[in-house]
Amino acid sequence: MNYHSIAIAISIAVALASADAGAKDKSKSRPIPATTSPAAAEQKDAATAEFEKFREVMEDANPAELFEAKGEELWKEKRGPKQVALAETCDLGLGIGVVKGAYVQMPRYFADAGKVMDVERRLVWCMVEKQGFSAAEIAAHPFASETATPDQTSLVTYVAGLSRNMKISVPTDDPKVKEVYRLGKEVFAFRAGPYDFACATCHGETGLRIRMQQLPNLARKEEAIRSYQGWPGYRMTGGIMLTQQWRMNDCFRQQRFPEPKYVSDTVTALLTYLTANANGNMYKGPGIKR
Amino acid sequence: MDLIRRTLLRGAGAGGALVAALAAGVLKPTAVFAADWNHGAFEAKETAATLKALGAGTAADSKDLVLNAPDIAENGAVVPVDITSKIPNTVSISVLVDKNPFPLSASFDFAEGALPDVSVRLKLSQTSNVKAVAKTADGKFYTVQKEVKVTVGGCGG
Amino acid sequence: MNHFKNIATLAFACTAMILAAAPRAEGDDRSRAIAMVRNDFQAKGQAGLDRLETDALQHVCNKYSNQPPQPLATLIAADQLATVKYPADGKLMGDWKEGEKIAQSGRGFTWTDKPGLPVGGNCYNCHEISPKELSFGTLGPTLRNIGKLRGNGPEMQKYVFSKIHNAKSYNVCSAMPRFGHIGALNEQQIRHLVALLLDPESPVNK
Amino acid sequence: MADPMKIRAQMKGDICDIKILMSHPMETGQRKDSNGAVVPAHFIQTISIDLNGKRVIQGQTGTSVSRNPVFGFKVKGAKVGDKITVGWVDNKGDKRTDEATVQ
Repeated sequence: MNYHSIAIAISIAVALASADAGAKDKSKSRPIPATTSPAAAEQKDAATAEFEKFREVMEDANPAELFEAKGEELWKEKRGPKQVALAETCDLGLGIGVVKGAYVQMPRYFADAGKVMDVERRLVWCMVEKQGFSAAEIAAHPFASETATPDQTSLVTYVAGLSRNMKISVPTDDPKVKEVYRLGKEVFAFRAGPYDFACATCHGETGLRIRMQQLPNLARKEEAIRSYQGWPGYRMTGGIMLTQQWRMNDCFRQQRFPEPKYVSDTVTALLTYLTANANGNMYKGPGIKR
Repeated sequence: MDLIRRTLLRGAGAGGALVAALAAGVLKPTAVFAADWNHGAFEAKETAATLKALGAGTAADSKDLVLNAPDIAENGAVVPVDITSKIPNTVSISVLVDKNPFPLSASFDFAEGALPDVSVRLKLSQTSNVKAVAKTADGKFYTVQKEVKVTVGGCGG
Repeated sequence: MNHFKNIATLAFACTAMILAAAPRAEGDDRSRAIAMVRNDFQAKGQAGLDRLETDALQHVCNKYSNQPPQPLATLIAADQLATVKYPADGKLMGDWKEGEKIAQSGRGFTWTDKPGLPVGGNCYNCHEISPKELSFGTLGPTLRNIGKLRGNGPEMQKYVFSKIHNAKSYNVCSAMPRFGHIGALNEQQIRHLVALLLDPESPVNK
Repeated sequence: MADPMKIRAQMKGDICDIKILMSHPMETGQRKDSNGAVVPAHFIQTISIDLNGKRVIQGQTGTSVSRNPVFGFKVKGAKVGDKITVGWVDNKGDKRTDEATVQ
């Protein structure tokens, strides 16, 4: 940089410093979507209503229950190199072996691990630390495919099922959780990659859609529940059981980011932010997804 | 005629060896049901051929056969379909998806006590008519159909 | 490109000075979060870790929560517009039918996509375009009748071409990707999309 | 061995409402895996429902029944405490039988 441009930089910086304070109050510069043609809007609403009507029918008998049953078996069985049961060794935050209500009170801080952990991360931690499974082997096949469902997916589904109809209450009074929440908020807003996308690009405003799919504004309490409700979810496409860890992973894929490492700090931070935003809402249990 | 006997007779149509095996006590009844799977109907590639294989070539439209399915399916992989027959003496209900590679999805026989009412979830490869066919004890067939649209997914991928 | 680098450096310089002058509490969380992200990701398929390195524009949008101060925004927008390469033959309109196909596809650039071109324009994910496609998103404004409403003369063609090539030329922190700038869509594909939007024969304007 | 079914049999008035969830891939034989190889057809072909040991419903299914099938039936003449037995057999000869008590 030559002398001349430094001089310009300084003068601009001075101008910016005064402009900076006012910048935050300005409404977003993105143009407001014009109203869509009435015929198209009507069609959309009919479709959405139809989806919702039949979603109820399908939730009445959800194949997710099959995975809850499998997860219960895995929780109670003595397994792994150390041949111990998670039910006898694993603390999900409410005491060893206590499952009821644990799901809606996570992510939370675990002193034994020195980390804030979401449910899946905690279960994997227990499988590794208590049962002696290999973390690398678990991370090699983290999510369900059309040929196999990882044990931790069924375990998450079981644990989630035992928080059905309970209120989401991430312990945000805990300073450790608060700190991770703030980091998650920043991860949510971070734009990068070839398309300049952040989570917030699609999930930071209310009332928008990608194709026919309604996008929740996950920064708003009323809508944040939608990142939580229905997970873990039985996904109709492929007929497989998927967790929130998977959801975050696949969002980053569509964001054109590289892949978040399985059960990493970043994913926990994001889940802490999203779940705490949904605090106070009622969780309905494992769901069904498109 | 009870279900087991009907099954046996149809099994005999598919191959007398089966009946012989059963008579000899080699096979348990459950194994007979598996062998009883109606190859002709399930492997037919067009609705007309399927109906023929079911013996339902001349099925008449009926308002007493109620088929409940979405106008637009959220996902073609799982389309909930519910069929109720108000036709007296309904003994079986079959469900077909016209545009699937093999139209016949499922077929149910009801014995004394069971209501002719079934719900099932189907795969639709594309927008298609879904058809229900009911059979009565006197061998008559009735049908009803409904179009189910299959939509495009999100994110184009 | 030299020009771009200068401005980018300038932007960084400004940013640094403002930070020094008025440190904000969230700035610390932001840099910690970004450091955490860079530590927690792994390359997969075509999606390398280099994708987490922000360029000058991304850096500014992140820094200012997508609302950079006006003088800086104006500077960067002009800089982005300068990166737009128009076709040498001056022909900006292609075949709207091809444009429709490109608009429909949302493929490309994820770790499960095959590397290389062509990738989709993702247009219907966010915009209403042809009245025949009812499955459209609303993240962006409707483009229905855009040619009819705003004309299809050379200036409009140039505007649409540049907007698709580099959306940040007009709105620095726009949610829309810089399709031409990053090499997602080539010249010919952008021409087809211009035709989809502006050609009087395109269903968009019917 | 195949995973257990989930069976729910509930009296609603004088009708017993039966919901059955089965764990099965229901492969069509038309799908290709990630390597482009065709995944062989693997699907349930017959199902049976018995009330207190007496067959009340028998079904046949093809490849277009969804993965992890869900069925709903209605039976008259059942009462709380009765036994519902459900069985399935697939095209490879795998089978599974599970029971539930009417609630």
